Amino acid sequence: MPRFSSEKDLESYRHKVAAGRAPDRRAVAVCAGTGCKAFGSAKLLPVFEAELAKASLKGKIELRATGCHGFCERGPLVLIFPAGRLYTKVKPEDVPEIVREDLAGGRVVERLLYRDPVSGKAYEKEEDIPFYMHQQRLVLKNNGLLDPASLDDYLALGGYRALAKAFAMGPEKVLEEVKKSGLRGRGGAGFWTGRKWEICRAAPGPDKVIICNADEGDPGAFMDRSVIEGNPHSVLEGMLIGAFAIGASTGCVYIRQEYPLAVERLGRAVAAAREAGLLGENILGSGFAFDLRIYRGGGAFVCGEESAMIASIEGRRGVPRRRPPYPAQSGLWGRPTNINNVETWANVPWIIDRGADWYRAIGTEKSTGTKIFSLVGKVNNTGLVEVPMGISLRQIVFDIGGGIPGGKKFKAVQTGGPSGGCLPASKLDIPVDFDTLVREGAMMGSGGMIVMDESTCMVDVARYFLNFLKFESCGNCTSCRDGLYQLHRLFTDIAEGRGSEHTLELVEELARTVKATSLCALGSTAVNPVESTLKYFREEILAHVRDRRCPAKVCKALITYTINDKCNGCTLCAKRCPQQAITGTVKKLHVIDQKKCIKCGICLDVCKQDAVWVE
Amino acid sequence: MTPAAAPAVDTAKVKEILSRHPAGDAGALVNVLHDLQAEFRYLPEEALKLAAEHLQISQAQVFGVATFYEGFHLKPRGKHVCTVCMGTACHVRGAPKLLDQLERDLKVRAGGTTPDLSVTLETVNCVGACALGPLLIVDGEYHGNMTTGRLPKLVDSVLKEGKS
Amino acid sequence: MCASPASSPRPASVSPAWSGEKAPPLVVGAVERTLVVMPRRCIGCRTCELACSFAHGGPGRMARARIRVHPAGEKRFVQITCLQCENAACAKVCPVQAIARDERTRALVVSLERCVGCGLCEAACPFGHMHFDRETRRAEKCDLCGGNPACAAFCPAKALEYR
Amino acid sequence: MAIRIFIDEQEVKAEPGESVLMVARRAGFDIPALCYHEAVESIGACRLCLVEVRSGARPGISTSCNMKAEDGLRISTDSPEIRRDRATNLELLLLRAPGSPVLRELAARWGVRPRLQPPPDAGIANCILCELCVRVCAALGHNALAAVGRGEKKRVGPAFGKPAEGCVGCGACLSVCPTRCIVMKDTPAARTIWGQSFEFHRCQVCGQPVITEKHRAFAIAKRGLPEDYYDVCEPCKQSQASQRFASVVW
Repeated sequence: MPRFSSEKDLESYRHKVAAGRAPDRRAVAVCAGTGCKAFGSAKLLPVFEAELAKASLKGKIELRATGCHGFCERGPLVLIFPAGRLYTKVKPEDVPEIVREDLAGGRVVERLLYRDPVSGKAYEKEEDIPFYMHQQRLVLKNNGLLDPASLDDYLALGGYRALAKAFAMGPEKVLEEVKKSGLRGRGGAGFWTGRKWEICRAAPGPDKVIICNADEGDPGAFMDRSVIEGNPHSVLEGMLIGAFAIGASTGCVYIRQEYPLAVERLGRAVAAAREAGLLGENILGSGFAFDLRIYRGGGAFVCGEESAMIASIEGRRGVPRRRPPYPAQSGLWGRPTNINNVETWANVPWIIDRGADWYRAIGTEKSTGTKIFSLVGKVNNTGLVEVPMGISLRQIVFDIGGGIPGGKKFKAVQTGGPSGGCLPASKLDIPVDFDTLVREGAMMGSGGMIVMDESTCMVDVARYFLNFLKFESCGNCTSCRDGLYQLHRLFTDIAEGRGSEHTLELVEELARTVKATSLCALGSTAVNPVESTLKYFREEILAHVRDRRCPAKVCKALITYTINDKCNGCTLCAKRCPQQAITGTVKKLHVIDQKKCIKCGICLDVCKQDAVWVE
Repeated sequence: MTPAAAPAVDTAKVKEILSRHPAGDAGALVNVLHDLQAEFRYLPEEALKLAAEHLQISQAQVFGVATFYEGFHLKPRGKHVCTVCMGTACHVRGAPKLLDQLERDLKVRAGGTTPDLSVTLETVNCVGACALGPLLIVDGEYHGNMTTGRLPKLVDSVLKEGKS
Repeated sequence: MCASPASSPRPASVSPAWSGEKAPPLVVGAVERTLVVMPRRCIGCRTCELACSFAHGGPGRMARARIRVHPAGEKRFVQITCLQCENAACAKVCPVQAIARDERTRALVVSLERCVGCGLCEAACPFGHMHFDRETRRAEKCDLCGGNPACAAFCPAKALEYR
Repeated sequence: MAIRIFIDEQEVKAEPGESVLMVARRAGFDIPALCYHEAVESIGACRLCLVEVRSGARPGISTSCNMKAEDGLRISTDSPEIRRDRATNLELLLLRAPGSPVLRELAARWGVRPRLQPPPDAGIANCILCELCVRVCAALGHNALAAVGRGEKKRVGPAFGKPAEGCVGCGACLSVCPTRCIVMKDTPAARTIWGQSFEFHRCQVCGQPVITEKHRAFAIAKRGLPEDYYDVCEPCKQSQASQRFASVVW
């Protein structure tokens, strides 16, 4: 890798790299995202290598490990270029067939194509699959095309062109462009990014700092992880442009320790950028100097809060402090600090490269651009989706997500993580943008979207979030620490059939105080899941309280397991029951001893006859 | 069975790790803890005391920080680590059932280690592999779409290996 | 005025100028009015202690009096109260700057909001005046009653005067 | 330069950067606060010193201990919302420290009765986790205590739950503790606190304890005091002084 000392250097090298990569070049791309890796995608690479060699295709077809394609449910994913053919759930034993049939023979391996679970229709090309068809991929666009470890790959796709352009524009114009683009922070609250930069730029003090918030703490969200793992240079480029506009010479990336692969890939990208002169002194001959360090989080959700993150980088307990002073005035090491999250930074190169007007055309007037969501839970096509802002919830859940599995009924979608809320079916047609979600009692958050069906109990979900938050509260404020503890306890009472209308009164009273009197956003938004549940699913709570009944059949204390006459006496449930609560002889109807039953649900899971009944 | 005594800590190794960070730099604390844990798989008391000395801060400060973050462990962990992801997506797809079952089968509570130090059972609040939920991580390896039916085999294989 | 107690923690000598009624008495407080202590007039009745404890601790709390009458031979008594030293040892040793000079009365006053009750000042005063109250766990000392010292007001022998 | 703030419509002078709680208290307003101490930084832990901000960009309920006075700031110290939220937070504190006279007195005054279950053991009975002991111990340079853990599992205490390294037995932690929950025991022989015993340095005249040996050593080393600084106790110093005064008066 040469060291670029000017834009000309960079462009001539880019030319050279791109020349070796004709668009019709043949390639096999194996997804190496965390999801596909979990399904064993790493094992595919050596098999492909061997098979390609055997078929004398080595050197003729490039083999590439890429970032996450988003369709994690169907992993491991293999993409064949230039056709754009997608094979799903590929196992090592499938590889010889792919090489023989497709790569050598030019025939499609039908059985590995994606098939719509409802219509049964098979799709050959990735872009035709409903999951991808309704998406508009910007930040994730290059994830499936490039090898995250290769700076060449990024450069070939136009990487760092926006940086060179930014240098030519000058910091004021870059700032204007970002302001004009209407970009809002993708980390949660949706503050105007350009405005934020402007405040930091205007703060007195030459030694400014920018931070990339990669502490993606919301459970059920993995957008930032996939962006860093799949396209780390796009984040670096965004940070470089931001640093240039703000006038910062130091950067930090604060990344979750739960993401080892992302830490590793980002570290490599930083090293490569440094080697190429894209980080350090006098970048591309512009006179601008910038370098950054990676800080690993210690496993604390609250460190996603700006002041807590700063404390953590400074080596202290991640306890938020009162603002003002804001980080832009006095942040990390007392210096003016600007913090944006991964996805926000990754949007910046697009804005500079294509211009604010182009960017503004995507999305809605007040929520411009695209947003990545992690579409998970009780939905057919789980994975990462990137859509223009303003698209409806229904389109995301049903058109892209393919609806609810097992013919069950949609119940709610939870957005915004622990600070967000659950929206019921009646809200499926609202546009997904920053302001509408807040108005409806949920939140964009960082982009977690958890779909729930009729077998999800909303009391259980509210209790789940309270449990999460009381665990993640830093413990500073009485209202948050003890208030959330008490709220969790009250919801436990409801779930275990000890609740009364008085319990609900206490819940409402506590929720009000926790929201009004906690210091940071963790506390003040912690009751959002509770409030949205009270608002939209009150009937379900009342069923627990008045009738001692859990309609979704989840709350253990309110349900019983029995075996009905579908039982063929296979004895599997009796064998697997940890309490030996099931009696019965072979080929005879089995019976559950209710006194011994601990409602672990294993019998239900193992029964092949659908003979276990929950009431 | 009584818990095995924590193994003696290689102080030379601790000092070597500490020497990678400038003495007296209190701001390096979280990074120091990461490095120490990468070596010892937990944070031995002796190592924390040496870290306090090296960074010129009090033991109480080091202890306060080490206990704040969920990712740091102050007790020796088992040879194998079973982690149940408790993210929202995993939760709605049945993670609590898996945890209950593991607690029963391994006879330890979440966060605990079997007395013979063979397995530690942990939970994590989300590892961002939500599409695979419910997710069980055994020694860093992800097992997606886990069920109560498939779980016992997996645990058995881990335990057997632990005894060999 | 006493010398700097922090540099010489013990009063090695008391100025001979303080000898007797004709000589300048022990003068406490500096600006407009001062507390003048005249041991030669003291009759040892301890009314000043009682008055002080009333002013600061309520009745029956003699232990909290911030002035003490000590016998000094046959029918002789010396009242020990704070000399409001310049460069005072108590203020210098306080780790949280809880002892500061009141601009108006020139008395050294313990801020009960600032005192952390560490006890360092208690044994620092070379005259043994600093007192640590076991109940409130705060340091206590004479504050000239904010400009109207009860001890002087009630002394029947005029051995204490605020003038 | 002095600035003006308005508390319950009353104009009050303040220095820029002063804590609003301090300004209000000086002006005679009664705002309860348990975790506040002038000598250390405010962290806003107890959430009782609530006021309502009525000016500026971010109006609403806020703690006053960690709010800085700014010119033109308008706050009110009493409203139904403030009373309600204070009462709820007091109830939460009372569950942790049912034995604290301060809390019981406040509860009686505000008519607060606990309706909820107490949280799990906080390690030290009646501790409200305000960290005043931690902050004061740090301010004194001992750094023997820390906030440990987080969330509902937060505790306060020395490292590793063992006798506190750095502790000199000064007892300031107990002095500032709003619920007086820290256990310190003085016998003629020694002082015991945080699982450690401290020998006293004794009066060279009467033999009474003056200060713990460790505290004396710390003060002499860190504050540059002479070796014999703590050699005589308070009453003995008084009688010595009285003798010396007598010798010059008569």
